[in-house]
Amino acid sequence: MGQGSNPIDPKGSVAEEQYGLILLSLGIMILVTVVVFVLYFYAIVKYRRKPGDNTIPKQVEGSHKLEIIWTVIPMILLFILAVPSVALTFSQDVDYSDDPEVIQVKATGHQFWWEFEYPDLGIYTAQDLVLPVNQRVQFELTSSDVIHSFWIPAMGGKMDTNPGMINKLYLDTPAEPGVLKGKCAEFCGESHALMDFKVIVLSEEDYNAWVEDMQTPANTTVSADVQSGEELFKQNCMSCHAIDAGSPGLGPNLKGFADREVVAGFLEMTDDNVYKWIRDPAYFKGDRVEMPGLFLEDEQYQDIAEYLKTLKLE
Amino acid sequence: MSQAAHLDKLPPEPEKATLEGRNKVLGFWLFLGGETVLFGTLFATFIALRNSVLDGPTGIELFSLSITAIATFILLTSSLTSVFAIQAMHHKNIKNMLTWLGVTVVLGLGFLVLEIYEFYEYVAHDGFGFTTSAFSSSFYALVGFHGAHVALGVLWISLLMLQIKKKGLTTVTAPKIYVASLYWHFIDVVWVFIFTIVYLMGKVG
Amino acid sequence: MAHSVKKYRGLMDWITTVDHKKIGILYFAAGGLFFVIGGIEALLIRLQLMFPKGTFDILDGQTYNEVMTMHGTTMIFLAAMPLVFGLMNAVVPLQIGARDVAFPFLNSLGFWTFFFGGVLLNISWFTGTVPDIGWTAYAPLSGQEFSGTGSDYYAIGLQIAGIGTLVGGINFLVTIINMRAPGMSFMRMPLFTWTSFITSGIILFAFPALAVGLIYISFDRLFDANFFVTATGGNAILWEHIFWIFGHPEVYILVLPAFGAISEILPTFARKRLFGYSSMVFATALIGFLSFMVWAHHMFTVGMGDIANALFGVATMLIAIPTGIKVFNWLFTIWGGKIQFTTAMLYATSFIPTFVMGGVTGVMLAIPPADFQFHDSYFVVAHFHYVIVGGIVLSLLAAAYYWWPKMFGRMLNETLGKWSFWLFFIGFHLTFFIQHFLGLWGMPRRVFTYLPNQGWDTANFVSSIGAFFMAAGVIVILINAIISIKGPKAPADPWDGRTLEWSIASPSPEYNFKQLPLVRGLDAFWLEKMDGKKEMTPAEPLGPIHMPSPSILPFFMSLGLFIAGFGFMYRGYEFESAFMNNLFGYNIIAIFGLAITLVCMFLRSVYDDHGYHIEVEELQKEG
Amino acid sequence: MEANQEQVQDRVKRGRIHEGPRNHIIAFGISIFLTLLAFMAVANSALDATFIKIFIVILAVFQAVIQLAFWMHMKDRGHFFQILFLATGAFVAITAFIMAVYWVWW
Repeated sequence: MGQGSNPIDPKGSVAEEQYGLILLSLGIMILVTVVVFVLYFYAIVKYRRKPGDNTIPKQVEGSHKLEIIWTVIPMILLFILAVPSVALTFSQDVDYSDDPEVIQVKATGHQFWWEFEYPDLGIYTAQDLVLPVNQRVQFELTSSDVIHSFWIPAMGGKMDTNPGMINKLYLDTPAEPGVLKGKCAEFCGESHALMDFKVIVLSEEDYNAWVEDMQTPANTTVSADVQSGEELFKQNCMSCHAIDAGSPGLGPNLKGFADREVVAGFLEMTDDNVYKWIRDPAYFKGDRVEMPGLFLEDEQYQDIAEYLKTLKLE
Repeated sequence: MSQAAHLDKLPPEPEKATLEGRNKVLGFWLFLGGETVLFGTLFATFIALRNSVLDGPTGIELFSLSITAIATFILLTSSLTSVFAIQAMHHKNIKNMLTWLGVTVVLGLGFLVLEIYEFYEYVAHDGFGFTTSAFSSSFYALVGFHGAHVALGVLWISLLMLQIKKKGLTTVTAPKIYVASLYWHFIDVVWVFIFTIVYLMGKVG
Repeated sequence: MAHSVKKYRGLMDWITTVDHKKIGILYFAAGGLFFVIGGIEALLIRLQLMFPKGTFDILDGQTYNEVMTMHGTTMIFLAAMPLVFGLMNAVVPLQIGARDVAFPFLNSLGFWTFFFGGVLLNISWFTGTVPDIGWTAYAPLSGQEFSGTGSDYYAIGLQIAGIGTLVGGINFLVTIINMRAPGMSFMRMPLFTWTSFITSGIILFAFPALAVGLIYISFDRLFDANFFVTATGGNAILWEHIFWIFGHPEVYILVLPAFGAISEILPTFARKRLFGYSSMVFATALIGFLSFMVWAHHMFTVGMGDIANALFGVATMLIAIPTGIKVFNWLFTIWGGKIQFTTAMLYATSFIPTFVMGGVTGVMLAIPPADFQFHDSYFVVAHFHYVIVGGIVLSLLAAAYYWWPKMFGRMLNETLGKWSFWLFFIGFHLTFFIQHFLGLWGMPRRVFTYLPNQGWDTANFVSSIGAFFMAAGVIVILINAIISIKGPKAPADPWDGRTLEWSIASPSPEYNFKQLPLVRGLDAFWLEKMDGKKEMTPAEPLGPIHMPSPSILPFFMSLGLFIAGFGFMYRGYEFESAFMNNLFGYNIIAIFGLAITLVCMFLRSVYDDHGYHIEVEELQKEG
Repeated sequence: MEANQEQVQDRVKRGRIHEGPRNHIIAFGISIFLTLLAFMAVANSALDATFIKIFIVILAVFQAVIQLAFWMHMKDRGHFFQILFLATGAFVAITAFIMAVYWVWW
């Protein structure tokens, strides 16, 4: 159960360490629960009142010995739990911002999408977070509107993105290439549930190729069949959406848009879905989505969608 | 029953003579415990936001030590006069009690006038309104809340003076006076922290 | 001295009553009503989440968020709180052998402000602007820029309800400190009274923080202040701190009286005194104290840094120790007893393992690095429902079955009671146990839908089925309550009780005790019964009993606040008619409402309430 | 009720209730003195800012205690619950204050 990626199928050292603590605490807690359950079921079975039994049981005030036992044993158990907890709390709160070996990523939460900036590479992207295998990544987290929370369950715990503040979080990428889920975990408004992103983990070479592709400016000559779409895009969309990875834009950066697995974080990447999404974003993600209605003809939306589908890397 | 004979029958600490009176005094003390948290939260907010001045003026630019000093002196004195009122009550001297309460009310009004003048200056001359910055919001919330407490206290004590004039000092009215004086002292104690944390620390920077 | 006093009948009697027993019933009725509303909201949530996105979407994102917000807010503030207060009103004065509470008038005021606050919140359903910000109302989502009038309903509704709670808390503190019967020392107080005492103390210190926070939200929204507005230098995290400084103690406000009720019911039906009474008292006080030092464990992922996280993590774990003491004391109370499984006892015993399951996940959540994974996932949802439903609701139901005869003078049907228990209990575990796993499989909370094929579909379906079982259980409880109106009359002491409330008639007369009882030890009534006596030894001769007069003022004071609330909420709203715009824009409605409240306060201060006396002859006539 | 009356009578006999204004005037004097000290510390620019802040807060706490003890009669007997609840309130207030100093901005 729980396909894709989740906290109990950890990939990368951070999630593995956290999983270790989860298992340790779960073990101790199951032990406690079992002790209580055994005592409990024994008591409610053994000490039932028989019909007609009107005797008064012995009125026991208490027992210092027993009370000391169930004060001290929990203390010992908690101590066993607290030591690694505190140790890991400190060891996982390290800032690698100045470490040249570590990939730096600035992640910004927006209602309801994610923006990722690679400051060292001069790349902006949205919705797809691309990372190489076996790497440590230092995230700098913030938000442009309300509080969101940045969570890649398989790679490690979450951290809130607070407007006006910066949070630091480092995670280690898995050893194998693959696609992991990313989520917004803090309730952030109407379409909080749909604020997903993908973490695409690539091999070292693929990652380098991706970086190079991203850094290459977009091809300015487009094929004839999508020229009207390009024209419409320039008139209506360019003010917010960049198609080059070099600048952020108000809305999601669309470099490599057609390569993404999903539209708007959750819709399957089909022509129809692209068309439907740009025609009426509010239908999918509510009135708080900043992308305005464009009041175009249906065919014009189709044209823009056609054009967008050509935004591929390479 | 004449007033004097009535007073003779009044127990020595009339505010604690009946269960209702004791309940009222204790309940009010507990309420003050809650008020401590209320002001604590206001203080905490002020401390958290004191540096968020945006383009607005800072505490160093705004605050005047002399006005604060006068306000402090007035409020401290009024606290003393309200203690005298309670002592007069314990001596069953209604006339003195009313006089001291009157002085307390007048001093409270003086404090309010000074505060309103201060706020007016900030808004009119320094461009420091409630919505100027996070600092200004938290400043007005804290100091204004205290000012509202003073205003309420002035109204309350005035109303009680009228009641005493009408009903005399009884086991019903005495707890009210006692409780009002507790309230007044509490306001004074809060002010001690306001002038220290808001004004003096603001002046230090 | 006999003073003629107006006595009201019917509806007016309920609106003007200052009798703590009737106020207890009012709290029960209002809390029950809101509990049903919150329950319907819960069912809507589970219906929506029964299937993944695209299969059976009955709610859109906006509506779901409204339902989810109102479910949380209603259940915590408008259902659990008043039910706890209802029990405290019905039981505490009787348990300490008092004729009344310390402030009958304030008690009534507390109820009416709570009630009008709750009504105000729920009126939002009819104006179409429902709070949609989660019950925690995190800024800046709850600010002007990101949410509508619904957030004003939240801030002002809770503000008004909160005043009522604070007033109620002070009332119980003074009642317990000052009004105990002769011989009823603190260490002879029944545990329900003890927990009510500590809970009232926590209320006193927690609610002012919430009041300030809500004022800030209102100021930000209505008067353009900058407390939580990031763009103008405000700080969104500040709200989280203020909210949780209140919010964490709030959990203990609810759960401690639940512990208290369990500590009364187990000894009664096991016929054995509470094991380790003094350590139970000590543990209660310790939990109350610690509850103020752990709030930031709700904020581990906020980014406060390792020192704060470690500190609050360890402090949170410490709470497990006094809680553990309590659990084992309960176990050893029934150990060696003669357990009789009435409905109340079924609920009470089932509380122990259920609550332990909620408690251990609490310790797991206290580990900061692990919490990074758990936080805001369904694991948390499962945890706090185990604590709040499995801990608080189960014991409130136990308490309701236990004290129902004393409150209403009628017995509840035991067969229906057992049906309700099994439906509710099985439904509860079915709903929430599997949610632990949903959390571990990475499902975030507060999502209005989820995409298929993430491995969550079956678990969500099972969870929703459980919710229907719980609903069925609640329906049986309601039927049972309704038919109990015609049910068998309750004897004074139906359960062979141990504490003072069982020494007087059911329902108790308005003056509670004809003569104040002399208390000779813990479980005062049980001691007398063991000595072969049928009733308590009186501590005073029979005399006239002084009673407070009923008053309509609390009702109007709260009504004034209610009106003022609307005035403030809609002061910046653009109505279609100019008249309405003026009415609200110039704060006329707000001032009118506040004026009603102030005039009522003035009247209360100026006109002394002399009350009335019940004369000896009347007392003797009633037997 | 009876017992309390006796207690009061008892205290009257021992002269505790009819204490003169002397104590209160002394408390007032101390308050004024502490206030002056705080103002003077702030006016004196030669002192270190951190030192001044700590110093004036200590003065404020001291003054608050004096006023609570004398003017609000906390030093008298029978104020156990008053002290307990005010101290707890202060504890929570201080907690909130620490929160604001350390954990709001980082």
